[in-house]
Amino acid sequence: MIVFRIGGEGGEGVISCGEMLTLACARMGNEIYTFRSYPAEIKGGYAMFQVRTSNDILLSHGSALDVLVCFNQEAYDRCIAEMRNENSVLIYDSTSCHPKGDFKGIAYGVPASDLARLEMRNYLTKNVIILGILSKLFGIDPNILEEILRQRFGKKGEAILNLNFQALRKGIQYVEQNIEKRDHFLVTEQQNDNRIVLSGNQALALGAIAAGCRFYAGYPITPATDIMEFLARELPKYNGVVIQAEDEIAALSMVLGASYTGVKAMTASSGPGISLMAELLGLAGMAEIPAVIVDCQRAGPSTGMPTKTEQSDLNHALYAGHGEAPRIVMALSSVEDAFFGIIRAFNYAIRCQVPVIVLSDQYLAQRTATIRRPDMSKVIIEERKQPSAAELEHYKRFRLTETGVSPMAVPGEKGGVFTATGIEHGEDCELSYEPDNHMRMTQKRFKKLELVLKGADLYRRHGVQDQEIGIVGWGSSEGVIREAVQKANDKGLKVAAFHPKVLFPMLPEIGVFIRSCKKVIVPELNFTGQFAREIRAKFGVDVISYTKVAGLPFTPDELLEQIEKVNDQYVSKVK
Amino acid sequence: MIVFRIGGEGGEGVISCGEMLTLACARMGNEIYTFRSYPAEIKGGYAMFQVRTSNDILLSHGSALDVLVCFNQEAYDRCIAEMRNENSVLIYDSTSCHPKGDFKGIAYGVPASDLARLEMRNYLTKNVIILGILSKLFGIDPNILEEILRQRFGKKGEAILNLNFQALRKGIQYVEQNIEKRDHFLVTEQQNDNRIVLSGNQALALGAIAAGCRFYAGYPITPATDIMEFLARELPKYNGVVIQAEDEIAALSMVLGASYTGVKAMTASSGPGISLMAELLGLAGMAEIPAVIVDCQRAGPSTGMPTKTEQSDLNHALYAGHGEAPRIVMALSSVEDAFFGIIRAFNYAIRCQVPVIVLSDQYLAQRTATIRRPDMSKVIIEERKQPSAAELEHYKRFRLTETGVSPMAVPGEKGGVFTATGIEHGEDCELSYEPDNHMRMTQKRFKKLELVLKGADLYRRHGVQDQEIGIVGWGSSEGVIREAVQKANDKGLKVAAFHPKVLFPMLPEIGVFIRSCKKVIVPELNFTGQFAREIRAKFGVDVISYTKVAGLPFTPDELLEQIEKVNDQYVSKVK
Amino acid sequence: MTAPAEASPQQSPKPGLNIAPYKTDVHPVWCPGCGDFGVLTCIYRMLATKQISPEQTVIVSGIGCSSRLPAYVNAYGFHTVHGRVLPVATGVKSANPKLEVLAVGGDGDAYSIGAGHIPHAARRNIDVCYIVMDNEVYGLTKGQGSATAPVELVKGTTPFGQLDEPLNPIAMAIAYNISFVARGYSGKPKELTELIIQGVEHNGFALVEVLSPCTTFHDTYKPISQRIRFIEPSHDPTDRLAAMKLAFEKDTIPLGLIYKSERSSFHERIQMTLDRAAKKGAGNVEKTLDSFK
Amino acid sequence: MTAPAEASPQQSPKPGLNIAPYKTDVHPVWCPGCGDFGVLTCIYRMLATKQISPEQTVIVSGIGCSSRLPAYVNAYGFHTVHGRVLPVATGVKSANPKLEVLAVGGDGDAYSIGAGHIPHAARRNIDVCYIVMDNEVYGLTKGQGSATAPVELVKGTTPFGQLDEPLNPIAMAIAYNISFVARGYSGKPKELTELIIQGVEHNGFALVEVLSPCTTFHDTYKPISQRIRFIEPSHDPTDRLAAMKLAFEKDTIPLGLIYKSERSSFHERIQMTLDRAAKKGAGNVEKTLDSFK
Ligand SMILES: Cc1ncc(C[n+]2csc(CCOP(=O)(O)OP(=O)(O)O)c2C)c(N)n1
Ligand SMILES: Cc1ncc(C[n+]2csc(CCOP(=O)(O)OP(=O)(O)O)c2C)c(N)n1
Ligand code: SF4
Ligand code: SF4
Ligand SMILES: [Mg+2]
Ligand SMILES: [Mg+2]
Repeated sequence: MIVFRIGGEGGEGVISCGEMLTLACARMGNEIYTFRSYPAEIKGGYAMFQVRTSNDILLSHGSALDVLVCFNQEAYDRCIAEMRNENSVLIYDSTSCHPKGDFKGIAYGVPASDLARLEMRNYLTKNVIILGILSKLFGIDPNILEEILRQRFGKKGEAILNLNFQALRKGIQYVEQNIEKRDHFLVTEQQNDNRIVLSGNQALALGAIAAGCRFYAGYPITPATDIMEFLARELPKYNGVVIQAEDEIAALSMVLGASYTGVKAMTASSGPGISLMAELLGLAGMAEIPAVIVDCQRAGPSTGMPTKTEQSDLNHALYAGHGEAPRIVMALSSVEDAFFGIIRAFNYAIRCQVPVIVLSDQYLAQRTATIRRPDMSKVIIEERKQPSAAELEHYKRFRLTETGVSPMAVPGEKGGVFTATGIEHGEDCELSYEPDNHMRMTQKRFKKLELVLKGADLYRRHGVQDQEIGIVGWGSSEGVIREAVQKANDKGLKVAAFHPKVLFPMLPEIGVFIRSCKKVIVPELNFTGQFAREIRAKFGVDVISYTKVAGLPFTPDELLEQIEKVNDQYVSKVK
Repeated sequence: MIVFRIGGEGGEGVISCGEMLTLACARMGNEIYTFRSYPAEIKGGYAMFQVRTSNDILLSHGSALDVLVCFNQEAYDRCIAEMRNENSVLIYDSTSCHPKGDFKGIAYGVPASDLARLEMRNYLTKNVIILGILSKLFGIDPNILEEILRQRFGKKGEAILNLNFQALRKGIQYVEQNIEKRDHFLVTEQQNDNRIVLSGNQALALGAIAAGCRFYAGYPITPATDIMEFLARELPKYNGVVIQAEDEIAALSMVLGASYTGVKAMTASSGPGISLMAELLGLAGMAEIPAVIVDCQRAGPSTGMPTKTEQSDLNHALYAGHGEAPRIVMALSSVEDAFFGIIRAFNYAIRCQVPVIVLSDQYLAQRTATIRRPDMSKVIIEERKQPSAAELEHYKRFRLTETGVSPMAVPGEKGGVFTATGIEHGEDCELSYEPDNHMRMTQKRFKKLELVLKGADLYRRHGVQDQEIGIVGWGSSEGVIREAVQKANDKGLKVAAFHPKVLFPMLPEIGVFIRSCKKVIVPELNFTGQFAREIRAKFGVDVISYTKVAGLPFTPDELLEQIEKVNDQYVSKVK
Repeated sequence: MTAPAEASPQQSPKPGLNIAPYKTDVHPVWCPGCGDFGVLTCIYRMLATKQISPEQTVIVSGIGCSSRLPAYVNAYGFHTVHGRVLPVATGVKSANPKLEVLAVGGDGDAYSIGAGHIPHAARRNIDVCYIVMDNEVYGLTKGQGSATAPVELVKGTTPFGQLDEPLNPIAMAIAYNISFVARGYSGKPKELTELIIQGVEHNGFALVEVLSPCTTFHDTYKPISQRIRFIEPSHDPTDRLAAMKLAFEKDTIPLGLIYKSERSSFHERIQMTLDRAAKKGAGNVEKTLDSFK
Repeated sequence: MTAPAEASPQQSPKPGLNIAPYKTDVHPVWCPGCGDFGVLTCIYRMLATKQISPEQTVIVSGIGCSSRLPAYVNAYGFHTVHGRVLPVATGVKSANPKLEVLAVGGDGDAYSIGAGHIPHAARRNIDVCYIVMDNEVYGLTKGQGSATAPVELVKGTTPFGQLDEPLNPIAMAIAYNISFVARGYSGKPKELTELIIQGVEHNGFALVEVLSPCTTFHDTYKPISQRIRFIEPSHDPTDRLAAMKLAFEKDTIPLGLIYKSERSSFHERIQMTLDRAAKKGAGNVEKTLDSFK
């Protein structure tokens, strides 16, 4: 297993260098897991790309670094403290970066800037030269890298492509002629069938198509835009419609309009856009229109830090919108779960006729990982409950039923004619301001949510069965938590994690799990401990809220440290 | 004490009849307390107006009816079950309403419709005829009523005014000639100085002016529009600006723009409009711009029931908006508190440089009550913390300080030049995506809220000191709760109420109170028990959530019943 | 010089036209004399004339007195939230182009809170007929002046007179290049019905701006009837500049078709995209999954 | 026929014009060659020419590459959220009319998410100069086509070509009766500075639509420089129809002042309201309280 990190200035090709390295490792049959952090501006600022590669399943981007590649001094200054140990490798652009005495590992200086500027006569080739250096040093197949370059630059013409090939070879040659390998890291070829490599956003978009989504409306916003861009390329091939709306209010309005006609429809955005949808969430709840709304969370309120990660939109997802309108809130935990989770989201939306808010985040949305190729034959796709011919004789759109769900006619259906409305109404859509009716209809709308609790895949559990310490996290931290739990278990700590995938309605299983632990930690990437508050309110049990609000994900070691602290403080003492 | 209710068809003058009756009782020196409920449409549907009048302080609109006036059959059918006892009086339009045998009290039939149509030759005079009938029957001074008619109709010309005078006399005559009074209800003249009569919305608007608000932007919406209409008349006299914005997003944007220049600014809306403001709440929090946002809550999500009351926007007020932006959430508890509460809201906004959301509701906004005339000499008005001359030498808008509050320069101030922004920033407004900075600034923004907890007037307490049962309600239910607690205390039950006026940040005193009770009831007009959930989460103590979601306020008797139930079930058993 | 009485909805429809199948048993909540009754009748007549089947029709609206209209027509309806009628209608029509989609609402819904959506519906040229019942006030919230209210109007929020210039919806529509722009009057139901029929038949976005007085808060029947005139047949509605000239007219209120242009509608262009995509091969989840190997 | 090089901001300002006091030490995050550099320089020059003091100036912006501009000018600034620059600027100017208020931002900010606010700023005639840096794309989110993007543009969200008709911001502005409507080009800084000066001096709402290419995602220097022309001096900007004709022009891109009309600005009309109210007596809380007795 190797954790690579590449750091440098935004716009210098740091991210694309990392992406190509990742793809090459994956194509050699390795598992990969990436993490990126970069500035919100188009040019300038510090950017970094981390890829962990292994022949074993990976759960997170890792804690400490094995190989650090510094495009400039800033990258060195920021990252050097995170090197794992004296076997760690530093590769630095000797033109622009000068390691200080404090680094104890193996360092290779390479004059990449000079090579690019003077020998290649094109500064932009620097990142490919470095790719060549990595290739030679760590045994990354140059043929695979050439293939990747071809896919990236082929469209830009022979000249550009050849320049890149030369840059790659320049890097390889440089190592051959100047560097004696002193470290032991090697990326090896693996036999690894039936695995695919994709980002969280790609997995989600693909899952949506698989779920039958045939309408998407959205408005560009980081870090959700890739979803729209992916669907804009793919959905039309499935006869699906993608509309770039004039804003997020229009986007969700269009989704509700499309869904009203019986089509599975989705929008995706990030904080600012999601905030604008608050009023329409209520309409969807009240008029009982299914909709899937993806929130790729980013850091901070308002514009905040658009390219950084955070889990601070949970409150809004749970409670935005005046009055009380039903919704389901889910959180995606991994790239694989992005695929299957979004399918469940569509199923819930259709089953309950409610909006489903799906929380992803920058960490998950933009990270790439190797996953099992999904087996479509095992995927269940639900369809809308439609009125029977008998029901259409005296059709009532909002008929009170046992489950709360009323069959939904779609335009074109004879006998099904009805007027959906956000005003309080009776079973037959008639406006009503009667106290009893309002009570009944509110109950009906919330009753439907119970149907979610009966499904499968509502949570995952990791770690020992006789836990003393429990971890209840949510969303994209699952891998990190799992890795920390494994490490803790290896150290003999009795720790287990319960990871809910549906956050609202709250799973009763969480209560059972919590009560089985001596102490429970709720790690989340926000300031106020949003999910911890929900758990306390729901189960009346106190939990330890462990938060971080730095725009970065947890690392397994951070979590492990927290587990050990809690163990020392509460559990080992108790014994 | 008399509880009058007038019921009939919307557009028939039910509400205006009630308003005139109310004003007359008040001008006779009586305390009054009203409640109205009417359809959202301009014409048609059931409307009702209730006024309780007394020579003693009133806490609610009452539970049972003493005098019921039915303009039509629907009013009778809906209300007759609420009559207090066999002394209660029914006045009904004998043309259109036919009491059934089930009514045991004193009934007076009056052919008001016929009198209007046939004798007055104008159906619209019906409500004034009924006013005349009430005048004669219950001793309401006809001179005062004439004065009120003059104020209402004077502008419409002599002819219309005279028609109304005639209608009033017609009603009086009818009683003189046809009815023998069999009941004992009389409205008597009282000596009652230094009292004023106004609605919740009027008190709020007046309080805002007193607080120094000089900018208002809003968009019409029931039941908040009166605030804008009042301010449109009054604020210009104070050199204040009122703008009717194109929507609520624009309204809050304008308020933030105005506040940025140093002017105290406010907007008011109801659910749908408040939902649209979610994104801007985050901007105000992030850029640290003071703003007062009034939410006159109405019933239901989406368009819901616009003219009915509910307390279901608390969740949204607490949590709307992606990311974590600080805010203060208050709830107004009475007409008097609307005046003083909005002044505190401005003080908090200015003190903490945050948005303050002030929750009112239809019940409070549109009810009229008699209150002590506010003593302006006792009112404290806070002003913005501005940078000193020394600070302006090296001014940093977001300087980290002990309290979190940084002095705020206003445009025009030399040396104060800064760029406010919703992007994460450092002390000197420089954009920053650094983990540490984000943490520090998030802490700063939330730290400021502690300044609220130090003020006065944060809560009120009612009932015995050695309580076993506690009531923690919020907002406009205070009077109802207080009346129920009084009744319970009179019956020997050890009940007390704690009524917080600030809901976020949560008052630690609530925890102290709760722990001093054997059992705590949290009554609120919503479905999910929103405040109860917050209390559970914050204090880890379970409470009984008592909810109602009918578009109507609680009545004292409803609450009393609940108190007795809890007493029987938990408290008396325990003894 | 039409008397206001003409606005009343009691006028009997064309002989032979059976509007009954398009009525519902929901009683309109509008005040007596409200212009919206007239518009409703014209919509019934359009449906009856064109024999559109109720289940193939969707009427989308926002919030306001006028936006209550869908419940009064026997057709699928979606009474949404304030200002979002056009994006919702865009979603409906794009998801199922076979439906006949009407959008209806008030001037507040259209030109205030919803103003941002009109240019985008125009640019897409969604095949929807949008009927705006313009009464120059916010009727449902009790008559505050809207963005089309005349200067010096005294209403609740403008006790000292509203002083801003009213918007010119027709000029805006032409500037947006809405491909069918007409003005009607609820007091001229015959002509209005004709305009609505044309608007529905038009392939693309049709705006029918209707003067529809609010008898309760701003009764404009008289001044309107004194100022209207029907556009002379010599007017060439495809001449955008001539249309703009009509839009700028101040003394009279020209009624009729003002501007019209022909171009592909949104769902047709969506189909173009689908056709282009189809050339890359039909969608297949298994294949797409494999592309990530 | 100007070469794209002219767009570079390095061009030295008028001799004698000292723009240094208006610069800040914040380094613009824009890409090399971005048109917004040129616009920034023109704003510096306008400020220097008019000698407006930094503390009396407020620059309000939305979100986008172009909306980062306020931080680069030594003046009060408010970098708000996407699309709300005009209502925020309305609040600033109405609350303190003594301030010189500029609004700036991109085409996405202005004509997509913010489109609903423009007609209302126009109708109020707020005394604000609004500079829209139109690059036909959403720069900051990596170059998706905006509502002014040309037909067939292939970008991230339109891989098969964007097929909708672009909006015509100048025609819209004239239809809104914005009282000063001009188009400039960041590659013609001398003329653009002049337009911005005029826009700032204009009493009322001034829209300066600036062609400001995005070198990274949609480099239009060449096609623009081939199509621009300066409006002939014979054009009468007070002739609304003539202005509209210029707006509809397709072959060339007319640069310069297109439309201008004189009427009272919003804060002047607010003052009228205050004056009318003053006749009812100055505000006095005690008296108002007593009126509720
Ligand atoms: C977001 C939002 N803001 C405000 C309202 C309150 N409201 C209801 S109807 C209406 C205006 C109606 O005016 P218009 O659209 O012209 O319709 P009309 O009643 O005149 O037919 C308003 C402001 C609302 N329902 N939603
Ligand atoms: C409500 C909201 N939606 C989306 C975004 C994401 N976003 C940031 S900038 C931008 C568009 C920028 O385009 P434009 O206004 O033309 O400015 P440019 O970058 O081209 O100068 C978008 C969509 C956002 N910040 N807020
Ligand atoms: S208030 Fe006006 S617009 Fe509304 S129904 Fe009555 S007349 Fe029509
Ligand atoms: S992305 Fe385009 S608009 Fe943004 S700074 Fe770069 S060149 Fe300018
Ligand atoms: Mg209207
Ligand atoms: Mg742009």
